[in-house]
Amino acid sequence: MKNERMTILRHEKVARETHLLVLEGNLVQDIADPGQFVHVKIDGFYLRRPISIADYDSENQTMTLIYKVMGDGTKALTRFQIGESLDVLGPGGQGFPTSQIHDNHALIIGGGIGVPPLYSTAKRLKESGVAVTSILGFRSREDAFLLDEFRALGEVHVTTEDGSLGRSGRVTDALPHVKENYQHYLSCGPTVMLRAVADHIPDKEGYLSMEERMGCGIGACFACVIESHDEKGYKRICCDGPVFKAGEVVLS
Amino acid sequence: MKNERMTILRHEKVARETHLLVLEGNLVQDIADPGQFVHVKIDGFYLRRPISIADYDSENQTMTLIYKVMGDGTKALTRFQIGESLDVLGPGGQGFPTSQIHDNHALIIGGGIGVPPLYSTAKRLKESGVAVTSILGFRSREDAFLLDEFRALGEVHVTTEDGSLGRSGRVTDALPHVKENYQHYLSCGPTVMLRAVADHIPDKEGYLSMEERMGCGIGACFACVIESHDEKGYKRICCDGPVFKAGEVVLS
Amino acid sequence: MNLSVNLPGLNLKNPVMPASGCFAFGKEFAQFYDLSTLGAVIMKAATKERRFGNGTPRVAETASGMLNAIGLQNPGVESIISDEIPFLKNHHLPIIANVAGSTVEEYVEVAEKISPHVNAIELNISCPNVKEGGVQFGTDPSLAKEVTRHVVQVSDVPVYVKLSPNVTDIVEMALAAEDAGASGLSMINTLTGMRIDPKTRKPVIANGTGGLSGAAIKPISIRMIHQVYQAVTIPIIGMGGIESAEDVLEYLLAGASAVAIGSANFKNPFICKEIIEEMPNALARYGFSSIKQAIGGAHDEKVETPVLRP
Amino acid sequence: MNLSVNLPGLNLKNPVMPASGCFAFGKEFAQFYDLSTLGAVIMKAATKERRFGNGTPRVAETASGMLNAIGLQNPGVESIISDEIPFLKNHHLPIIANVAGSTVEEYVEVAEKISPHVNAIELNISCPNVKEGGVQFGTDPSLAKEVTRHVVQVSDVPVYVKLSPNVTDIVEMALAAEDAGASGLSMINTLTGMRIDPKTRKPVIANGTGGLSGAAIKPISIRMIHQVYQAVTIPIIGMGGIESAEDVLEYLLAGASAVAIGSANFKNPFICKEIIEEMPNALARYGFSSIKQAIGGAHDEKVETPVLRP
Ligand SMILES: Cc1cc2nc3c(=O)[nH]c(=O)nc-3n(C[C@H](O)[C@H](O)[C@H](O)COP(=O)(O)OP(=O)(O)OC[C@H]3O[C@@H](n4cnc5c(N)ncnc54)[C@H](O)[C@@H]3O)c2cc1C
Ligand SMILES: Cc1cc2nc3c(=O)[nH]c(=O)nc-3n(C[C@H](O)[C@H](O)[C@H](O)COP(=O)(O)OP(=O)(O)OC[C@H]3O[C@@H](n4cnc5c(N)ncnc54)[C@H](O)[C@@H]3O)c2cc1C
Ligand SMILES: Cc1cc2nc3c(=O)[nH]c(=O)nc-3n(C[C@H](O)[C@H](O)[C@H](O)COP(=O)(O)O)c2cc1C
Ligand SMILES: Cc1cc2nc3c(=O)[nH]c(=O)nc-3n(C[C@H](O)[C@H](O)[C@H](O)COP(=O)(O)O)c2cc1C
Ligand code: FES
Ligand code: FES
Repeated sequence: MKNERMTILRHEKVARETHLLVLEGNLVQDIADPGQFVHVKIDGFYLRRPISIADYDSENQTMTLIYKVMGDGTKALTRFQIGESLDVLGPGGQGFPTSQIHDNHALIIGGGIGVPPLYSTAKRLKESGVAVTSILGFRSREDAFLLDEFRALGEVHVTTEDGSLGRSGRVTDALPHVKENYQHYLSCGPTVMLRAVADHIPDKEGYLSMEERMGCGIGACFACVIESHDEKGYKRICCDGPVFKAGEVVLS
Repeated sequence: MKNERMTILRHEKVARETHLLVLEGNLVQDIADPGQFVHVKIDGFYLRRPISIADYDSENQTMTLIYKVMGDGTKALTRFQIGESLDVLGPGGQGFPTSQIHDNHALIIGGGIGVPPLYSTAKRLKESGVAVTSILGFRSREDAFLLDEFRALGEVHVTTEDGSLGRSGRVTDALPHVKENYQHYLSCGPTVMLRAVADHIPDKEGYLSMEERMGCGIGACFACVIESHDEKGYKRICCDGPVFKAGEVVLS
Repeated sequence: MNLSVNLPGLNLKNPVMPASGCFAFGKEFAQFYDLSTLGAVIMKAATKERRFGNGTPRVAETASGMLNAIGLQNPGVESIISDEIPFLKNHHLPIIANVAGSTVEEYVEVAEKISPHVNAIELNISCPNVKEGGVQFGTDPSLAKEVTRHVVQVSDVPVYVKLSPNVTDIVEMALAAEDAGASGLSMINTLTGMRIDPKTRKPVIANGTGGLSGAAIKPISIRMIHQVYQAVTIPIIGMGGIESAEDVLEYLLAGASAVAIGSANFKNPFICKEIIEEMPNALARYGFSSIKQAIGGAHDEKVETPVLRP
Repeated sequence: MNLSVNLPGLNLKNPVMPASGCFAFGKEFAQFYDLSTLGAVIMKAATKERRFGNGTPRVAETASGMLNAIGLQNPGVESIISDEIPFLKNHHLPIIANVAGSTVEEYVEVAEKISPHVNAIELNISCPNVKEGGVQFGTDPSLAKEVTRHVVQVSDVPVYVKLSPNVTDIVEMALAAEDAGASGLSMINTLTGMRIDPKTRKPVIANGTGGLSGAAIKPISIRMIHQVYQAVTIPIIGMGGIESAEDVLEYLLAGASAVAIGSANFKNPFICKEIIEEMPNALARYGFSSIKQAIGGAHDEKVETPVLRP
């Protein structure tokens, strides 16, 4: 893990209150798996903000973050300009183990701001010969992003809660319409969504990316624990996760 | 008094750790006298910073501040760029009453970062037909600024503590070399200097500009009081001053 | 949107007022906006005789806050009645007098003199910045009870006791004030702090210690109000670090019925007015249709049917 | 420049160590720099059995600070001795064990077990985040005295009592610890605070309240250390909001003999190392030629000849 000032190469709005940020720096070389995250320091805020790595290019040392304005910190982040730099700590945690997935077919299920880390995940899977079907759920048409990018990788089912784009409803409403030829599913989104997904697909192996408020982001403060089914009884989302096997942790 | 975001038109270094800032905005119209100050908000700092108005141009709505880096706030101020804006409250306080001075000759005595407000003071005096002699004291040659500007207004005596420019010593060491044809003196600088000046020139009327740590800067919090010789017993530097008649307040 | 709140002695058209000591007697702020915009005004502390306060420097900056040790400088209760209150009366808004003293007798005398001229008294038993400033009354429940009882007796108007946060058990202090007949509480005064300047190797503030205020102390104040709300039945005026309408909402949810804004007036002289103007939006954004609905809303037992207080 | 300080049980090559609970047992930070750079290390709290801690969220952001309510999650004293201390021992630096408990018996048992493996004990009688977490010991001087006395009796190494700032009279607590045989004090633990989320209308932290740390609390800690330094003769390890070498200097001047850095490790994982490297410059800039010269330097009576402590 590194702590580095990374230069902003791109910074633009891609959907309602949703911004794409391309950063350049050495720590990109340390990214092991898609689904890892970085911990971003924003001037004037005491705690860092965890943001998933949406895409990365080790050769050019660039990575893409996609974030939604949820509060004062992410709002302040929107004001940073191309050419300025950001204090970034990372890459953190365990991502989706794409290199261990050797299926014919995998299912991606992303909800809202859980979609970004699944993009590089889908890319890596496709690169290693795994066909990818994606279900992407958003609140509304204006919140949707990365659709074309996902379509370039395989079949895409879009759901929106208000029906303004794709199927009306939630990601689980698209499940019946997806061929069951996948062996693994990989999902990221709000915990309620992850629970619904895990309940709907009890018979397949799945990987879930979890969220919790963080202090250190490196495993030292025990802010981000989640109950687990093993003997130890807990996992730290920032370093044991954020990606866990479905069934490994308690989705309460 | 106004609270306004003023645009930065110029921002440059003029001496060691000393910067000149030209701001544009409506509140310039409210400036009544040279020697008034503005209260500048700097992002990330809880209290505003009082800075004297060094010069102002009501027609073009611009004013000049000259400040020295003394701590974290003024250091952060140096990072503001031309075209950016600053939250400024002012103009505050009572300046040098130049319009009431109808002498043939006045003496200006400025020390270090006390020099700036005396510049517009000297200018106003000259404009209204008062000849001006100035004594300007600095620590060293690298700390000196505004010398040519003062020279354009009249005779200038420079002192430096290390003798690297002008006379070696303090402003009071230059006093014996100044003709005693002035009726008023106007002075700004550290309190020790002001006391020395007042002690050296007991028989002339003088105006002294004082400093104290401020809370509100508008007269409401009583942070900036100084003992006075009147019945009330105190003055607030931010609104009754910063300029006082010599003898009006206690220079402890 | 209904912003009004009625508290003992105080019919507030909105719950926002400047905090004591941060607004003097209003004159300086009247140049920025019409004071009648305010829900009420809390005046600077009044003592029996005029006081000159502490030496300077009296303020120091801290992370997200400031220290002050003004030392209760004020012109004395009689001058306040004759020279300051008439100006405020012109603005037709409830006036709260902040009453301070060194002895029970002084408190009583000040309260007795000033209460006929104001709508409520804020009993300042919590000023940490003067040796004889009443802080002992603010940290000892039996002394708090005693001074409150005496002041309540002589006062023509409801008495709000201003609590010090520099105590182990804030609930005990609140109950002491309630028991002694306080009509309300005002929470919190400043936390005692210090800054040392490595250049001079001395405390920055001449008095040594000063009172910490500003955003830095908000979590402490919110916690104390949340605790006290569950223990007392009298209303609370909340303060400490308020800088936005959302901050006001946080105080209401914790259990305050109205709020006061102190040091933020120094950053932004328009802050009280701006927050009052933003309140309707902020309430609507979080699904409230009045101030009263939000009061105490963070209390589990009250989520369904917010208890309106008073 | 001589950065060394010798305290009971602790020969420190420099006065900077990570604070308890903010550095776990060192492993995570060892990826960033060589831990032997540190003056010492204070481990996360140890209890008798393993504890799972509080529900999440456990942290919340505040102005210039944060709240936490981890709830003393730890693997239990035996696991700490067998699985964690050996790693730290490899780095040849003094190790301080933070000892917590719900009863005097638990404190004693933990101290007895862990003391042979460490250089000093930090007796945590001040964790505000667990119902049975010892905070009652930290706010009642007679309980503080009792638990300290018992722990001192069984401990093989010097005991530093970690004081809670949530008290009316910090000097009384410090004297109680000193009387009971503490070799030093550790000041301060967190201040109890709360944040409420207007969206959920609930406290942000699952536990309701949490402990406030960070730059926001520094003035309170400095004030308390300044007070306590005058009253006791045992050394103080200072902490609360340290983020720079100048902050360390402020603590030394107030009366701390060494310092611990907590939440700032989360902002900048290199903070302890960077501050240690900056210390010589910072001392020189303000005219000091050693750490010892600065200790207590803000005390009037000691400006001429700084009393070296211990
Ligand atoms: C592993 C991980 C990956 C994430 N990836 C992304 C991403 O790719 N894109 C994206 O938009 N968001 C992502 N999030 C959520 C993102 O961290 C929060 O939306 C963000 O921290 C909110 O900050 P704020 O200042 O706008 O909100 P505020 O509410 O002002 O934040 C206050 C505090 O709460 C924390 N916080 C608030 N919401 C969350 C949350 N949902 N999760 C964790 N901490 C939170 C903040 O970090 C901060 O410490 C991720 C979270 C985690 C844990
Ligand atoms: C009426 C008046 C006019 C001034 N005019 C000028 C000027 O024209 N040019 C200039 O360079 N300086 C001027 N000063 C001094 C200037 O305000 C301080 O140097 C500045 O506030 C230091 O801020 P800082 O953040 O760099 O220092 P820090 O030490 O970090 O400041 C900490 C706090 O102390 C206050 N403070 C520190 N030093 C002073 C001081 N000398 N006077 C008042 N408050 C102080 C700061 O405002 C801040 O609140 C003036 C001061 C006053 C009172
Ligand atoms: C400069 C200053 C002066 C104050 N004077 C008084 C006072 O005279 N009486 C009083 O009860 N409180 C006084 N206070 C405390 C405030 O009224 C308020 O309780 C405290 O500052 C917390 O609010 P804030 O964080 O919004 O400033 C003063 C505070 C400041 C900053
Ligand atoms: C996340 C977190 C966990 C903590 N855990 C402990 C602990 O286990 N034992 C303890 O004595 N103090 C604990 N503390 C308090 C710190 O050791 C320290 O006293 C306090 O945070 C003030 O220092 P700071 O402002 O530098 O963080 C914890 C603090 C934080 C932020
Ligand atoms: S955030 Fe600190 S352990 Fe995960
Ligand atoms: S700074 Fe507030 S009265 Fe002068």
